[in-house]
Amino acid sequence: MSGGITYLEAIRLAQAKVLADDPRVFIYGQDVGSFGGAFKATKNLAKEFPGRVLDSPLSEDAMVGMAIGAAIEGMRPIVEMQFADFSTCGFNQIVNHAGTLFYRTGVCCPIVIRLPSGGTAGGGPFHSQSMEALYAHYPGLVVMTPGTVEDAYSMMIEAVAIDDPVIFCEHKLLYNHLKADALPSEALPAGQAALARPGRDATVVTYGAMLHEALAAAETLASDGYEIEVVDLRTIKPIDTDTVLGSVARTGRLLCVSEAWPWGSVCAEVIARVSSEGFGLLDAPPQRLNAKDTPVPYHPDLWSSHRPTAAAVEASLRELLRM
Amino acid sequence: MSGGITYLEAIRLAQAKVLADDPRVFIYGQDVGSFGGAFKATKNLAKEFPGRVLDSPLSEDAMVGMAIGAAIEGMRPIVEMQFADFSTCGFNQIVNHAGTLFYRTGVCCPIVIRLPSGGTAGGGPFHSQSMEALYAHYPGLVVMTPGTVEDAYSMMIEAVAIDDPVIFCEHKLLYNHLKADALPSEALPAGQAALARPGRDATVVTYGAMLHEALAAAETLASDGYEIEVVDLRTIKPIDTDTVLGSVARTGRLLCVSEAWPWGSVCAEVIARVSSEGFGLLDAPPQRLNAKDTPVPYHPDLWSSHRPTAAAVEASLRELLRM
Amino acid sequence: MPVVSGQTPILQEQFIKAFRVMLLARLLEDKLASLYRSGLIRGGVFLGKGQEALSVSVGINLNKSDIFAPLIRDQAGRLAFGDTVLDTLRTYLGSQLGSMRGRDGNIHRGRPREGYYAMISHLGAMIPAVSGALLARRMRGETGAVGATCLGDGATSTGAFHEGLNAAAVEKLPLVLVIANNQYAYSTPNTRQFACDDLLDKAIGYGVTGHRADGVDLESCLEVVGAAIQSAREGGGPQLVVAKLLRLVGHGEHDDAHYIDSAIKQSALGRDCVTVAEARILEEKWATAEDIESWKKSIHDEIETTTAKVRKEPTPDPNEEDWCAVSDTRLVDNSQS
Amino acid sequence: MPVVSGQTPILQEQFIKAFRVMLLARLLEDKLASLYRSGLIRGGVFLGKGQEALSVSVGINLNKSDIFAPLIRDQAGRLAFGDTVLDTLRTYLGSQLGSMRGRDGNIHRGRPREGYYAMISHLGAMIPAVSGALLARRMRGETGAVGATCLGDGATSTGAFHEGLNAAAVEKLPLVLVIANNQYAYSTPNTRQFACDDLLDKAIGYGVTGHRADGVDLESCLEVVGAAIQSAREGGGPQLVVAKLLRLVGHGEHDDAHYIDSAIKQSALGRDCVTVAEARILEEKWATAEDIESWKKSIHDEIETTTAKVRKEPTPDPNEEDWCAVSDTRLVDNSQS
Ligand SMILES: Cc1ncc(C[n+]2csc(CCOP(=O)(O)OP(=O)(O)O)c2C)c(N)n1
Ligand SMILES: Cc1ncc(C[n+]2csc(CCOP(=O)(O)OP(=O)(O)O)c2C)c(N)n1
Ligand SMILES: [Mg+2]
Ligand SMILES: [Mg+2]
Repeated sequence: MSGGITYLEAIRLAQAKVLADDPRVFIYGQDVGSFGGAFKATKNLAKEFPGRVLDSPLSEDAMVGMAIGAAIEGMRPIVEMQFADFSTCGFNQIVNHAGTLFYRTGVCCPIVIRLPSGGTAGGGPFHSQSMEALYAHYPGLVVMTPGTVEDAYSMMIEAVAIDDPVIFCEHKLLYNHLKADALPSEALPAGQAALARPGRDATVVTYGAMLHEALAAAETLASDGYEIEVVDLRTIKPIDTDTVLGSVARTGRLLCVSEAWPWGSVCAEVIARVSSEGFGLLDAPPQRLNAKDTPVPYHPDLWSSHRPTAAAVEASLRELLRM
Repeated sequence: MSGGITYLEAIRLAQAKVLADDPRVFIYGQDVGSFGGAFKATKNLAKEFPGRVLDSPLSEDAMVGMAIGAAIEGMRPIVEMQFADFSTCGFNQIVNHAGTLFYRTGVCCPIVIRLPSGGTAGGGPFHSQSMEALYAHYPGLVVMTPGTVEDAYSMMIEAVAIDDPVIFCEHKLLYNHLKADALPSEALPAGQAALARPGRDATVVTYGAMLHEALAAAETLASDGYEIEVVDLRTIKPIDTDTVLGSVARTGRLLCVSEAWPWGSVCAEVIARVSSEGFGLLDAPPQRLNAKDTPVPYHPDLWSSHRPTAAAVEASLRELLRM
Repeated sequence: MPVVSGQTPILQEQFIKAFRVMLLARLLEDKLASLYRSGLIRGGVFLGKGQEALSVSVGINLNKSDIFAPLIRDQAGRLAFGDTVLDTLRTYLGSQLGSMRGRDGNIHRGRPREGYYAMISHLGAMIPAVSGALLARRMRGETGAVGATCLGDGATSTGAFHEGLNAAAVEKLPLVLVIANNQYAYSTPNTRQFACDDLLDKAIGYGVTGHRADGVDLESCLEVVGAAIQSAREGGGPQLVVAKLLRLVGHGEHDDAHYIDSAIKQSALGRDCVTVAEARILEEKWATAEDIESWKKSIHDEIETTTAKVRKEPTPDPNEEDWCAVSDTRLVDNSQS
Repeated sequence: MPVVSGQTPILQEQFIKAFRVMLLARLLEDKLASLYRSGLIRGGVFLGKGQEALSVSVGINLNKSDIFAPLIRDQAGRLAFGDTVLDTLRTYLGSQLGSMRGRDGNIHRGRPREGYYAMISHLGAMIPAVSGALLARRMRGETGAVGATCLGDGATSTGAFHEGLNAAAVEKLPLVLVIANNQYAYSTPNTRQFACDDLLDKAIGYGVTGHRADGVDLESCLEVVGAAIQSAREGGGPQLVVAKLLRLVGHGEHDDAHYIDSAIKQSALGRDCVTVAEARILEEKWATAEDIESWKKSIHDEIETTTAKVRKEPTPDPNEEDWCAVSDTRLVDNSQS
């Protein structure tokens, strides 16, 4: 993780690029203007692009509703939620208005909703949530969950280009810790998973911040001679089932890891697909690792047991390899 | 389906009973008072229980928030959403306030939120939704999905007795069509699934209105000599995994049927559990049948292809039996 | 904040034009009601009977380049804005050729590309959408357009109403919000819906201009709504119009509306705006009874012919349906359902 | 609707009592800031510096049997209502013995069973909760209690605020809603938040009584908030109190608040309510500089001793944690995560 460009800076630069390249793009959200946003993901953009980076009132429902109307008129709004957790207040507009517009009327709804997601030490129940499964359950939405600096950049650019509503789940834990040497010139298209690490003994399917816990676990197990393949979903709606099945075909073993709550999470969906469509590929029961089924606790010591960690992934993998 | 007591009447009678038995109970919702509710589930209750069945303003967020405060003060409010679909406007209070209160503060939040759920001919995208998976994903909520008149009655009574928030998903299609001869004097406790039909060739796990599509399909297949076991989950959070595994142990084949959208639905969760915990029990890949991944269409001809029907369940079962 | 009372003298032409749209809406809704009773319309039928004067005044005062997001009771406003008898019947009868292709129905129809937005059921939700559209127009430097949307008394209790109107006011957008206070939200009376003396009292709290119209008097509606739209167009920011009236039908055709206080029915609010307008026309001698009869006759014929035509049209074929909720086919989720 | 100006003459005793709580809150928050800077507090620290006069006036005018749902900037109000230095420090430092047991932190603490509600972060959400609690009390025939909750200028833009206040007004509940208009929501100025001239203009639209207080003047706050709570207690229905002031710290301790207009800082709004109250006490000769020094000294000592004690207390042990979000253990979902 050397190099200079952070995950957060990649998101900021991607927004700067789309603002520069496409006059239809504007940014709307709380404190995104001259302040540059709670996490500084829009720093300097209001100055660089006058009149196109607007502070909204403290109104998530109106923020999304305004974006939908602007999109109908041909714009490409990016809405920043201050934290993913607050998108519950804009939930109705997202799932019932943005998500249904194309199917009902044939008119596209090209909006991007940025959700600063996931847990951080001390974040607590209302500043730590991973909401991707909620939005993936509803029809009509694309849900992106970049886990690398390169994807944060290229997927944000693609999200704005896509004619459908995109829920862009960026992980707060990666904002400043994750760094890359350079921005990518090319990238996998949305909807395609990436082989983050090749292997042959077991497959870990994951995304977002958990990608790095999985890679760390794979590294540890490598010293014991195990070759763990890690698949980064990148987009969780749609899910690239083929790539997942391809990996399970190689390894015969599947562990799915997500920071979200277990019931109905990405893990449940991936395991259901592999079991239904790739039953014969499995040499062992598919396993999953999620956060605990409680609100995300405030205290760092509780939080680090609530979420899956590299150690937990490693333990689950060792168990899976024994099966 | 002979007899006189409808599913809807069972819900009304259950509410009358808890109002009569427990002074802490009151009902709050749009048009629930003298009008008796959009579906008449509270008919005459305002007259029978003066001051305890209150019309609310058109404010789902406030309806749920008020119920939470009343629950903190020791009451047992029942909130009626006019349609499940409108609970998106009260979503934040449900998942972030009711769902977190006990874990955060140790104070219980005994509220019941009634969601008139599911599709009907001509209902369209905003009066047909099945939202159980959304609420099941969040910690701290119990999600009930009664599929019989008896359960509609006994589970409503139990929902009010439970100290935790209960999302009560009642299916509109069953309101007046489904009838029973008498109300039950006893019932399975919440959290336990029911063996709706015994069999040995395959297991269908389902709930709500789909229970009847599954039973019809099982009946048809019986004439071909197949014995299909049908498990009615009754409660989808928590899921009675043991009963499901027990059935799959008998049949070796699993089809999960839900009217909800596929991604992250009850089907995904049940298949993930059976694959992880009962992999060895499966003689064939577990299969699922959900609604199509689009908004629920308005036109009856589209709607009947959008949702799983007895014919579709039968077809999926025949396929599963061939595997 | 002063209640603006319009200045423009109502012209006979505008009154007659509006009245004929009201007649069209009324007779079309009568037809919808009978089609519903005979089981030919599936799902709910929600009519605007008694609210035509207010509704038509919105649609008729808008230009084609404006934006209109009608709500439940706006058959008249829809027709005035350019919706047709044909597409209305196609949508209600579920014709494959209707603008919603059977995917959505009845009051949820629209043609967003033409500025005619298709409401979602969740009340209040169209307010920020229209506002965002107006924001987009302004960003592109397109001026002179306004956006109008209608609302009931009950919908003023939604968070969406509050957030949407406030955000529009902060941006000083040319939004015209027309509230038809028909005294009830389904069965819920005003007394259980809000505690202010008059919904117009809300205007000052949002920093927007308030206008009061008499919902049963077409002249008042045309004048007040026209003035509100004019001030929005001239840069006056959001305009809130409130009119009291009564719906003369059930909430939906399934509802007998027994809960409506008979005292209100007897009151001035209970008058039928179509009858009142018709009387005015005769009194002013703007047209004769025979003229009006002939108008009704031709409207009746149009509705009958169109109904017959639409009933022969194909309904959506589920096997032709692509079951695709996203426009980008690369992004369709391939889960087997 | 007339702006009620309190009648009760402020008593020296109440002023002094309130001032001492303000001092306690101020010094305690100074300590929290330094603990945060030295990395001993994880997560955010959001302080109420400059808002103590308004906040303390809420807590001090409530009875133990009342309900109080404080918000972000209510350290003073919390202490006045009965919260302690001990539990405050335990919560911020994550002691297992704190009321939130490490499960939630900082401003999210409370003891709902004692009428001291624990806010969720989503702004506006506590309004209907307090209202529902008051509805419950009324249903049980318990009278005389009031419920108070505080809010910032930004939170008035939430749908929750609108729906909650409206529902309380319809039920005519004894709710006191105190809005601290500190001119900014995080970095967003009033001009980007609402378009009305004064947030008090919102009162009439809800049919509730409005009160204006001077947020930097303790006497004004005590008098106005006291009067509002009194009218609620006497059956006057919801009361809306609005006070202008300025937060004298960042939104959180991570924020340097560079965006705050220096003109506002120089204005009357920029005065420190603690300094102003202290000067008043000396001027009125209600206490001497020495008295005040000794108060500060004893407060300082209490905070230091308590901090030392709490820092030795156990933090939550994840292995002891039951990871159970529902109270009914029969209903714990047995999915293996
Ligand atoms: C958010 C939301 N909650 C509930 C409903 C169900 N509903 C449909 S119409 C209606 C009554 C609306 O009353 P009002 O706004 O006064 O309009 P009117 O029907 O009187 O024209 C209700 C409660 C809805 N459509 N949206
Ligand atoms: C619904 C919601 N959206 C966003 C936030 C994030 N947030 C926390 S505090 C804050 C600013 C609040 O401003 P104001 O209401 O004026 O209170 P102040 O901080 O000025 O005391 C924001 C946007 C939130 N807590 N809740
Ligand atoms: Mg109404
Ligand atoms: Mg503020």
